[in-house]
Amino acid sequence: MDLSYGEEYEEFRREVQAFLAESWPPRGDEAQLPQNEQIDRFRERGVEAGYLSRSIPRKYGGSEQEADSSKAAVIGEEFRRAGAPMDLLGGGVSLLVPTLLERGEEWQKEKFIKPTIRGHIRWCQGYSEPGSGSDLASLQTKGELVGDEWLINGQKIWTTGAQFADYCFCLVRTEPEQPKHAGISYLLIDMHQPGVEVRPLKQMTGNSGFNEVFFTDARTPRDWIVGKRGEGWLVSRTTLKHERSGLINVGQATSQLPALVDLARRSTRNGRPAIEDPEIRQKLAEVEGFMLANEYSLRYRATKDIKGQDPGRIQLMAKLIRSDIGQEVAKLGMELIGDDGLLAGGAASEMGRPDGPQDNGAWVTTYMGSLAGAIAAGSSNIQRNIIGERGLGLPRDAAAQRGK
Amino acid sequence: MDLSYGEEYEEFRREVQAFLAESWPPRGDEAQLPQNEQIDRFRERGVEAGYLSRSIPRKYGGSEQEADSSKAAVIGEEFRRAGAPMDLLGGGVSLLVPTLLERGEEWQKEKFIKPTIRGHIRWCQGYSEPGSGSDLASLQTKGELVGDEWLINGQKIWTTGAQFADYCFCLVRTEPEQPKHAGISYLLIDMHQPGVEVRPLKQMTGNSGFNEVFFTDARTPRDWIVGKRGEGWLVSRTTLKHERSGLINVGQATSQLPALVDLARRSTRNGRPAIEDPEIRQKLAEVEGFMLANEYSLRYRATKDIKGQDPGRIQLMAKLIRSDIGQEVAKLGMELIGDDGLLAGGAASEMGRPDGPQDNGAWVTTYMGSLAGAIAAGSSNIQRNIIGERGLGLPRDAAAQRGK
Amino acid sequence: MEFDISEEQELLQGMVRQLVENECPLARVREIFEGDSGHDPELWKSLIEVGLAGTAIPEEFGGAGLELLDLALVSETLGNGALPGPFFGHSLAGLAVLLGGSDEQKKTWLPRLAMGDAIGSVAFAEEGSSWQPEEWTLQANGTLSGAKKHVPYGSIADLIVVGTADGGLALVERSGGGVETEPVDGADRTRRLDDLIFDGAHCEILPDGQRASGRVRDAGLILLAADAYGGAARCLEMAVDYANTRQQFGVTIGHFQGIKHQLANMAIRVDPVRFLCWYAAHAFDKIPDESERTAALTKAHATSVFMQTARDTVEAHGGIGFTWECDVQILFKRAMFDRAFLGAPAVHRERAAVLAGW
Amino acid sequence: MEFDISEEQELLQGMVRQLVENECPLARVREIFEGDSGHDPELWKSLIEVGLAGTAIPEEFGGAGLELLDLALVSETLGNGALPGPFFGHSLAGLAVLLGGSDEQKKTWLPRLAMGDAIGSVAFAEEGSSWQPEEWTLQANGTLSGAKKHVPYGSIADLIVVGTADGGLALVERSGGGVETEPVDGADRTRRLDDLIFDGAHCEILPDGQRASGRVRDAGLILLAADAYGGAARCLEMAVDYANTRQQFGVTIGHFQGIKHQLANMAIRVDPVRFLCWYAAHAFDKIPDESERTAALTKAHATSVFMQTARDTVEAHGGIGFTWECDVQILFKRAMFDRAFLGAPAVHRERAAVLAGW
Repeated sequence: MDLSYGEEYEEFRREVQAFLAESWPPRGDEAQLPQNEQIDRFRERGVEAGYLSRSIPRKYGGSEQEADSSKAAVIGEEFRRAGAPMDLLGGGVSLLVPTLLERGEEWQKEKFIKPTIRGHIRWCQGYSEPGSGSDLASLQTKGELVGDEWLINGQKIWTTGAQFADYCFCLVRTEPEQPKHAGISYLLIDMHQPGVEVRPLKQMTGNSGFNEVFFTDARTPRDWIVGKRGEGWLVSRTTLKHERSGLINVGQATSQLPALVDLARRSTRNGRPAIEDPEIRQKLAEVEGFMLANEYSLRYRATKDIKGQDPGRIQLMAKLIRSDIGQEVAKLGMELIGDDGLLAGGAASEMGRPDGPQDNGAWVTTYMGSLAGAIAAGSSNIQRNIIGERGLGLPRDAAAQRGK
Repeated sequence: MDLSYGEEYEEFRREVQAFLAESWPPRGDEAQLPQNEQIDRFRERGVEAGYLSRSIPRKYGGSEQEADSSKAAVIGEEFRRAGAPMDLLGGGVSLLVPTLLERGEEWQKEKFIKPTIRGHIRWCQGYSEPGSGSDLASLQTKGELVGDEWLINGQKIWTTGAQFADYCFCLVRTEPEQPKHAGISYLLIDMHQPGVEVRPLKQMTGNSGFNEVFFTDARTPRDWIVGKRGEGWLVSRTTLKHERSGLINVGQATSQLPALVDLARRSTRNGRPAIEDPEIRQKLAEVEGFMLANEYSLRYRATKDIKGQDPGRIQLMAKLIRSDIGQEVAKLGMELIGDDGLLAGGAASEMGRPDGPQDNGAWVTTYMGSLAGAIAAGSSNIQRNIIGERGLGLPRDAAAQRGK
Repeated sequence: MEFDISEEQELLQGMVRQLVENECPLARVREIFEGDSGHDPELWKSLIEVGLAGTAIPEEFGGAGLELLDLALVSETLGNGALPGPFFGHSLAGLAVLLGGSDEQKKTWLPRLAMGDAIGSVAFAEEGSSWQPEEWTLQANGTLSGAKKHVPYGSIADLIVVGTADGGLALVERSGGGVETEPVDGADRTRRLDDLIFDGAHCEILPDGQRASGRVRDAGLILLAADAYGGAARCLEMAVDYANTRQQFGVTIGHFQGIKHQLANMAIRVDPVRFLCWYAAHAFDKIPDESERTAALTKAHATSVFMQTARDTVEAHGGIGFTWECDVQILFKRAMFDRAFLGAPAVHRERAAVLAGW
Repeated sequence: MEFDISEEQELLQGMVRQLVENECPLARVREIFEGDSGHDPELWKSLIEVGLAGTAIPEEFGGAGLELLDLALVSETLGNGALPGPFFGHSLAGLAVLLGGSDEQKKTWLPRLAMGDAIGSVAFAEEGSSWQPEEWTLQANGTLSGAKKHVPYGSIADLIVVGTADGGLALVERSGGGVETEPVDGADRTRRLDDLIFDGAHCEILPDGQRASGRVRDAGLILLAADAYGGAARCLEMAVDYANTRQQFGVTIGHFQGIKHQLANMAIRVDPVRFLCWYAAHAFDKIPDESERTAALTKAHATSVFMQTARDTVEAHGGIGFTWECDVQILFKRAMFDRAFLGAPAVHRERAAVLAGW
């Protein structure tokens, strides 16, 4: 147990700091460039220095560094402190690129990886369908090979960022005669074509984060497929060997607490400052207990990653724990804002993570948004099944078995 | 909506009061008799007056009164106030007798009903088996007809009062070649015979309320069967037309509250009287909300019974609601008793109903006992299935379907 | 001993249910929800036509002469349909005039309110979640100057019953001038709110206002509780319908115990609330000693249950439940209103504790 | 950056686990649980033989010279096995002498405690759930007279560290006389308690007692938390085993989502507690600024989770779980001990709030 980074990494930290002192924010002529060009140049340099795109081979635009989560953590801390651009997030970088690296054709890697990690092209993920949520393998979007092109028809939903995306990595049923999982292929589709229509989905908070995507005779070249025909399900589940650079984000699990305490300090409850109310104090300390337990679970997991060891079933639990705690935080926030709980809400993140002092309206948005955590990216019931089956060794559901 | 009984029933109440003033407690010579004889004579008179065993025909020892839950409620209130013996409770009176009335042979009714309702013979219920809890229909105790007798072999469990019982009404598999439900018969068995062994089951509280019963070549006459061979499952589920005289027990659902408030008054929490602690006040008021909602649900249900109308799905919920509230009460009690929560417990009822001021040790027993409510007589999960399927119209479980 | 609603009351509820289904199914609710005013004069007219605007106003003043239990039954049904409009504030304003007004005031206002010639509302809240009569600070000396928050349909109400210092009540005619309204960006777009600023607005004191204000608040608590039960029951129904429709893994998701048990847990919380609301309304009408405390506990309990049920209903619907398109959000936001309006559950649980002498 | 236990610590835990499995499987735990003394000298001897009695006592005094994290890892494993005996109180007594004692006192007592020649215990609680140093009132003036409650194995301990007025600590040798013990009818029969009455018992003040007492309490909180994690993990394991064994409707009940989701909900509460306990112990050893508050939060959290998990485990076992025969009850009652000893969760959450300046 050693919560310091050790001298080796402190030395590395000084290198990173020196690099940043020189490179960000840009100076001189460069400071006059448009912002996206500034970022572009900085990223180029960050890759050269070995700080960005660390897990990507040099020939595809990365810096090809040995996996080292401690270094990644140090980079993260220093880049955040300097306000410097980091590796891009999102499905293109975190899902498609590793998949291409492992399963893609050489030409696919050359064509797509570098512009993706540099942010020159953007992706959306075409998995979920209206009829296929938890039961993803039942998806119905059809792909038919006509000549040298796939002809795609169907509908995707919950497609984050589809309105901005250049391409879609998409699961499509290409072998209708095969059973569920076996009939699916993993296709890459150009979003800028007449056969693709994107409609934003307005959320209960009033914001729009997701979309529906309609494919009507959309086209993509025959070889824009990753893996073989019918292997799409496996391809989409390719074990991600991608470095989890964001993982050791110290304090992440407790990040909502200060805002909650701040809210309690400035709220009144039955005529007294809420922070002095024993019930509020108990609830704050209780939720902090859950947060801390989660925080140290995440640190353990990160350590195991560094060591290349299996952290065990705790890694299956992160999402459910986070969404449960998020709901408790949101309810406690609602409890504290008094009759501002009548308001339509404000500009909080919808995943329920108000990290700083905010106005009370933001807590309303958090109150609704905290439900998204229990729904998006695998509902809580699906999480419980995964934990029960893969974590605790319980048998699969009778009903789910029948579906397979 | 009229929460008074109305003049008709107030008149009836005065009659009951007059009867009680004369009959209980016994006076003169009768007061010198042994207690059970005093009770015996009083019950005889109570039946004559039409106040006891109201749903039982006169020829079987009852008073054969028209069903009237309001009268039953008045009788209950007045008898309780006078401390007079009421109708007996327990499986013999509440389950076996109505079953015999509906499905029994004439000789069975004549032989068993009167001594049962008078308390001269006592029954235990032989349904559950170690391997058959929620899935009762999978029971394995065997009954084989040998000559003029059934030969019974097997084991029953959770048999309340078996150590005091004279007879057992018992579900036994007599038609092994038939599928689950269809192979079961409803037999009456004399407990005073060498083939019957009763072993008490000690509970986690240290008390013993349940037993295991072992049948080893136990015998019962061929015609001590209720209903036909293989009809036992149906017989045991005979719709109970028995008057639910205990149902309108006004204040029953809130009966735990005064003891809890009393406990909060005499406990300290973080240096202040617990009753002044906002968290405790909130929790007390919250649990009272649940209790009151339950209280008025029970009154509605009783009213519907009086009117002979269907109260709807609310009647499926009583047990789960009661056990959920019981657990909350028990936890709140534990929260209040401080380091008396280290103690082994005291003499509370194990179903978690401390109705009066009690010592703190009793709250420990309540804390454990409140779990029994979630387990006994149909676990909470089974209750949720029943509510979901019969109450909300959801389909049966895939897995449970397979079992049938 | 009869703990049940009467046949007349069942007919009343049935009539209201029919009206809601015919005049304002959820598709129409959504149009009003998304509209500017949150008020549909045609819909309001159809409520007036069947006498609902004067449900609890005595017959001598042109009302239906019913009691709070009847009004609560109406509220339950309107809550079940998430009916938009000024019914809630209007009903409370009528009760305030009835319980606190002079004969003159009653004669002037009750027939207009009962007939729907005037829309009524109540202005209770002040800064800092101060909803209770003993918290009011606005001085009424022939005129009013100062602010009130969260007034239902304050911008269209003709008559506003204003809570004043020392727990009194005063009448303000909006047309009399000196009243500015600023719309609140409220979550529940089926019951719009305005903040009010009085600047020398003419007002008339209700002579029995101090005696009436607590009763009007209690009535409000009960009507919100009844609305909450109706809404919670609707949520449950939606969640069950979805579980019986949505297919995953080749079966409707209601086959899965995970969902089934969640729905059962919702049901055992929701169903009993109905009878608690009935009792609270009955106590208001007939058992004055228990009325205030029961109203407080009932509001706290019913609206907490509605809120949690609405959350569970969103979750039971999966992604679609989180969208604007899905009607669950309308109920969810109605739950937010019922929960916070007139004070959140914790406020009323603490009041109930005080009233019990704890 | 390494948030993990070391290889040596894994070996230590493995060794302890092996010892528990060999010397005291649950069948043996039950015998001791049901026995009179709750103490098995043979078992205690086997703990002494591998050095556990002096785990955190420096090598110079004959101990293993390890830190609180190691002691917590031992506690976790003993908690997992519900191991009966005086380990907990004995370990705290050693820490008290180490942190608060004079050189002379350390030289006298630490080797005896480390070697197991003497059993140690702590007497902290006074009437009214008063466990914290600032609540102690017993005066120590060369002798002690007065009562202490809930002293682990008070009737067999040779050395008792007594909390005194103003948060000090004093040593009492039981053989010195003036100490009467009365057994407590405690729920957890794997860790017996006695009430103590001192009547002019000779005592020796620990010179640094006032500085040490809070630290000893914090260590106690962490050891209870670690024990609680171990116990909760065992409960979960029992519940999972039962779900994988018990058949209903033709399949093991683990097939039913109802059960499966309940077990998953248990697991997400239980598993993370392990790492919180590690951190709290590490903070005790290395991060003094965070130590007191983290210990308080960790004790509150871990023991709450254990208690609820024990309840859920009883329920997951159905009727059999409610019987004396079923080993779940042993864990359940151990949870009761961990929860209440040194103060219930609410006490330490309030302390954590104060320590955070809330």
